Amino acid sequence: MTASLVVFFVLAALAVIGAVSLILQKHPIHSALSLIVVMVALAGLYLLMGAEFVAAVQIIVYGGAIMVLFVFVIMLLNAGVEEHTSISKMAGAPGLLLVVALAGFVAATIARSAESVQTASQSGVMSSTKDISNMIFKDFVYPFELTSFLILVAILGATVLAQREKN
Amino acid sequence: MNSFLAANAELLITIVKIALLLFVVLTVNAYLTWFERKVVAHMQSRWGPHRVGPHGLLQPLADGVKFLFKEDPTPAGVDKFVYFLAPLLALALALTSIALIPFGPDPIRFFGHDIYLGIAPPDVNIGILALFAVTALGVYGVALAGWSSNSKYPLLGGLRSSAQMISYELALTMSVVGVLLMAGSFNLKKIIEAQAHHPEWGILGWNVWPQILGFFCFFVAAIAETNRVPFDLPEAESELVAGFHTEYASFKFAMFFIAEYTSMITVSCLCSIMFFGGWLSPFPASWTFTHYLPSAILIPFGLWVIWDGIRYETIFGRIILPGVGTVIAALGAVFVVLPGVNEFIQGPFWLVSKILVFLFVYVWMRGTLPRFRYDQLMSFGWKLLLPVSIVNVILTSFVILARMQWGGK
Amino acid sequence: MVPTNYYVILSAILFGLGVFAFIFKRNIITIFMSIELMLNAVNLAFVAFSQALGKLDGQVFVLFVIVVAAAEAAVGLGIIILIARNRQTLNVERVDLLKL
Amino acid sequence: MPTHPILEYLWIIPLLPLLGSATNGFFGAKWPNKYVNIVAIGSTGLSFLLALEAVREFFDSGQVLLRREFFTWIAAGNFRAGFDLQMDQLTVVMVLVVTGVGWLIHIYATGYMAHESGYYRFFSYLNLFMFFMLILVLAANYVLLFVGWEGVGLSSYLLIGFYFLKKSASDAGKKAFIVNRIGDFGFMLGMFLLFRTFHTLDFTALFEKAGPWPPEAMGQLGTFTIACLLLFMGACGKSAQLPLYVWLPDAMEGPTPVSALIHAATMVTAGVYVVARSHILFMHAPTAMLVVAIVGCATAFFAATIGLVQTDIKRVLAYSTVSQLGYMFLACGVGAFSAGIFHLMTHAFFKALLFLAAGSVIHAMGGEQDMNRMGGLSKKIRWTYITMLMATLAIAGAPGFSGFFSKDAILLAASGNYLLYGFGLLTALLTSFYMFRLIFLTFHGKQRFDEHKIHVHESPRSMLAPLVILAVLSVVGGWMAAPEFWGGENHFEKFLEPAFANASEHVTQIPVDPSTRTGKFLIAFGEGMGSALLKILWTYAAIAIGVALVGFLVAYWLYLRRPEKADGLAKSMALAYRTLLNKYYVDELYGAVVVRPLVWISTNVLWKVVDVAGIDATVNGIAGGTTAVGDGVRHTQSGNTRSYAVWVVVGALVILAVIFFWPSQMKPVVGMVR
Repeated sequence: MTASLVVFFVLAALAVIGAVSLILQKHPIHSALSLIVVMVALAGLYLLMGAEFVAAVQIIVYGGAIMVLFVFVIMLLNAGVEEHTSISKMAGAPGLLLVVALAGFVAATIARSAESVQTASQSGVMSSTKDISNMIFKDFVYPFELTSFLILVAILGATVLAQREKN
Repeated sequence: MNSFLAANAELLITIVKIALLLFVVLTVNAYLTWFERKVVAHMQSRWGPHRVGPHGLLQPLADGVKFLFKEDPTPAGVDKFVYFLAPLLALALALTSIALIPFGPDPIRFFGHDIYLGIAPPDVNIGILALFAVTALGVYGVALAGWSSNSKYPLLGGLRSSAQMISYELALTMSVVGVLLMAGSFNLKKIIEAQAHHPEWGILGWNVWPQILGFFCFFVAAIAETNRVPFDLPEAESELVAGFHTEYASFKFAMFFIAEYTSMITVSCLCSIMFFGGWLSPFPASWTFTHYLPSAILIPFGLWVIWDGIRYETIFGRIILPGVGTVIAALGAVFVVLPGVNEFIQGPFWLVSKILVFLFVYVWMRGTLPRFRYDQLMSFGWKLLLPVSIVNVILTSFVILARMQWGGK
Repeated sequence: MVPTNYYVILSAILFGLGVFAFIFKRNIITIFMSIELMLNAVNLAFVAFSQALGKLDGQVFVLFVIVVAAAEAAVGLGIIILIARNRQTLNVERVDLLKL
Repeated sequence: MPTHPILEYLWIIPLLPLLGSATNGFFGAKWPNKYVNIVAIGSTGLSFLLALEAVREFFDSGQVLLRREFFTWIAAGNFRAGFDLQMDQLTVVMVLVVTGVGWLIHIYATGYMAHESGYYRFFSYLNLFMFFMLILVLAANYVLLFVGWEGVGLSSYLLIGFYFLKKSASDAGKKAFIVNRIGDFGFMLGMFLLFRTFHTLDFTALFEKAGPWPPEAMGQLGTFTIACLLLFMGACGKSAQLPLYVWLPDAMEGPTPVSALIHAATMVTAGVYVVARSHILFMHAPTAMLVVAIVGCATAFFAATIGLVQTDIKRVLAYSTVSQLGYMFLACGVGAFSAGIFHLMTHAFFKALLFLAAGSVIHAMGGEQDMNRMGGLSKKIRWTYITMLMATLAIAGAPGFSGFFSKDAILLAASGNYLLYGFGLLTALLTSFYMFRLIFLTFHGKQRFDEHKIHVHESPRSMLAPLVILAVLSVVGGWMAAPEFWGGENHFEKFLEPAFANASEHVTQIPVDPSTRTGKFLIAFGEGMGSALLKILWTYAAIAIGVALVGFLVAYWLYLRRPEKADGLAKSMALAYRTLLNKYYVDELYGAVVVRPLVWISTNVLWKVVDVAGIDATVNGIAGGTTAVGDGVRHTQSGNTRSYAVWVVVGALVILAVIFFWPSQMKPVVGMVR
């Protein structure tokens, strides 16, 4: 039970609790807050794994931008407590069943696949930002450029959606 | 007992540091308000606070007391949890961000422990990123406060602040990239050392000169991030009563207050570290005599304080001020006599003085500039600040590339 | 060190919770958040594996995922605002005309 | 600069007409006729000059066969079909005939078509034809030759149907195309067989391989025989031999220059050319040779008989063309390839001339084609008359004229077989008869048309000039192959010697053995002249001349002296007359035997069963099935996002299940991780 394990369990618990509360909360803002908790916890986990840069980006982009956007929208639309309809039949008992099955499968599959790397798990490389940037701008330069294009498109799309059609 | 000490020395030291920092920051905050009011007052040719204590020096204390003892009503229909969470969040994040700032290059040896000035060790790999991460979260305090208090003005204030912060965060981050490129690291210490690359250049080696554009963008964006004039729309008195903290009273309000001033300090620190060489002296390294500058400033100042104090007939004036004066003067004297201490004090001295300058600029701007209109704010952020900072990044990278190509070595 | 398994199982749990939320929440915004949650879970797995294998690809992927998530959030929230404007509701079950 | 520029760039000769065709086709519509003329005549004329230059260089180079590979067109496995052109004596003849006559006819056409709409279209087609024809004759392998072959078929179709608004014209075009398809089918089969046997379709390589093989025995159906018969089938289609001749008479629906160029001078002789080109193969297949000879002879006679009674001036010429082609095949069939080619050339001259003259007549008569409404034109259109008379004498085989020599050579070659020889003579008689009948009906006797309605006028120079040139050619053209005993010597044959290296002995051999009775008789007949051979030759010539004379006299007697007798004759032999008039009812026969069954099958089997019940049913069935499935699945599209979400989960579940239960030795997931 090393210190890192303790930290891990604390953070993991935080994340899971956050996720659960995301589901249980009735008001979107609370859900958003719990999601933020999850993200911060994940960032902590990344730090624990030595992925500093990813951790920082996780908080800056997810916590600092995306979730702010969510909160902003919620405030803008003044979203109230979510109403509890159940029109869809699929999303009832069968949905629940399926979800459980899916979670089981995911867990099983990933676990099985993880067995193979468990041994390698000790190679804790402190990933320097330099290496990551090297990768992005050398090996992954074309995907990177593509993402830039994607973002441009997203901006345009958002703009088009946002502006009210003039009549 | 001793063994316990030995075992958790690091922990203890950290805790002590935190307490110390907390105290310092809070005091500084308190006196920052005094400073602000004074300066603005003089700019508007008023006296400012001068009733409580000499030069109104006890005003902050009074305010603090007032904050603590005021009634704290919770409006009806607020979202309790968030309502309480928001100020805490704001304060906590502000303090965290300042905790990440190194105040001096080299540690104090203390019972075999290296104790750095500042809570985090100065060379965190992703120092600046971590700072940004924390400041990025800062927006929640305001936004949530605005939303949770379940009332029009705060909601508007919250909306504004969140929008404003998202918009200006981009510019903020982009404007720093230039500096990062030049330093080749996120590490604050490295960034500062990069500015001391030519020890003889002194002030000319700082980042402001090559990164003047970046500095401009950064400073403006930073002011916006801290919701200060001329970007204080979230709390625009004339439109939104008091913006996001309209519904807050007494100590919760104080938290917001402190948070704001703390982040001001943080920003000043960042400015001086990023662009003004942090703890570097503006003079060439060879001018060793400049190392006596601190004492040269402190001793006269202390003497002046003594002299100023004894003119008063109040107890405070008679006793305390001279006391403080002697302490200050003594400090100056100590530096002179103990060169080791003197050397050690150089960094913090310069850093603090730079910070003070920036704080003054803050106040100065508040005294002079009118508030932006909301659309102006947005278009300024998106159409001027962001492009300029991006251009800055591009230019910088080109220059660096050119140096790599033809600059040799 | 923490065994990779732990991280991976955690990410699986988070993912499952995300799916659950995705199905059983009615508020569009919340559903959107649950998508983000799933993405995060996947990211966790990525980073875990990359750390386990001592390769950085995983982290790079994570960065890409984050970028994509940002773009997606921008557009998606735009759509949500539009829906809220035209339908005066955020309940997905009330938005089933397959058109704005 | 190569020593033989044109030979190095042989492709330019066919290319020029193609360019002309393209230019006219694309831009001609807007242009005045003048420009179109310049382009069309210019391109063909230029290629004619280039051809001359090429021939000069060819002789200069003194090679027997000259082959140029320009680029590989198809390369599949060991099969190579290149854009290879070759030049040998045979090609020389053909190229000169095609370009020369073609050029003249182009010039003629500028006058003839002057008032037609679609002028540019006509010349575009005509140039296109020139291009393909040149490809055909220059090709150095069967594939490229086949390209030209099909190309001329296409352009012939286009030109026959030039007046496509006239139903008869378009029908004739279709008929020509379809009938040719049948022949081409055989031709392709022949090519395939050849490739299968010799693994190449290049002339040189193929013939080199084929040469050493032993000839097949008479009556043996070996590879050579079958291949040759198949090729000959194609030749039948293209050269209008029995039983595929039916399209040629109808092809007269096209403008007269077309009839002259394509359906008399050049294209229809392509069959003969092919047979001559692959003579080596034919030499190996006596059976095929015999078939060729018989078919040629039969066609010659058959068409001639039909020609006797036709009243449409162009149709008479059409049938005469068929029968003359028959002669050529007869020649090839008996191995006298050079004679066949010789006749091909002379025929190109005088038959083109005849058609052009006929065109001139029609032009003069304002579109009238029925000879019964003509007569007495000789004074009005003197030039046309004279030139046409020359052509008639030539084709009828008047001594000294080109036709005489060529036909004589053929008959001489055929004289080995009494039957062929007899029918050949008979055909010659008929030929001279119907030709003079044509002349008399058209130019002599009293006018059978209304002066005031039809203003008869001589044609413009542009039309007369080619007539004169061709007339000269058809008069003197024969002398280049005048047999020894005519003082001259057979240059032509000598010239073609290398091309028909191993076929020549057939021609030069003594046609009949003096020891036999006929031999004796012949020798007796030709008393008092040189050697036995000469006597015999003389005799044959005399017989030919006599036959031609008889034909002339009969025609004279029937159509000038006692015109009523002709009708009386027709009445007295009504049945025969009607049969001939209706061309032996061949078209009707084909209609009954081939066309009707085909139509029936197409309607009742292919359409009602295969198409409706088979294809349509399948297609509709698929569509219907899709619709049904869609109906079933539609209900999942509730528009409720949460349901969709569940479906997404289902999909994910499936994928995961696949991954999970994957055969463990593969373990895709682990593979991914490692």
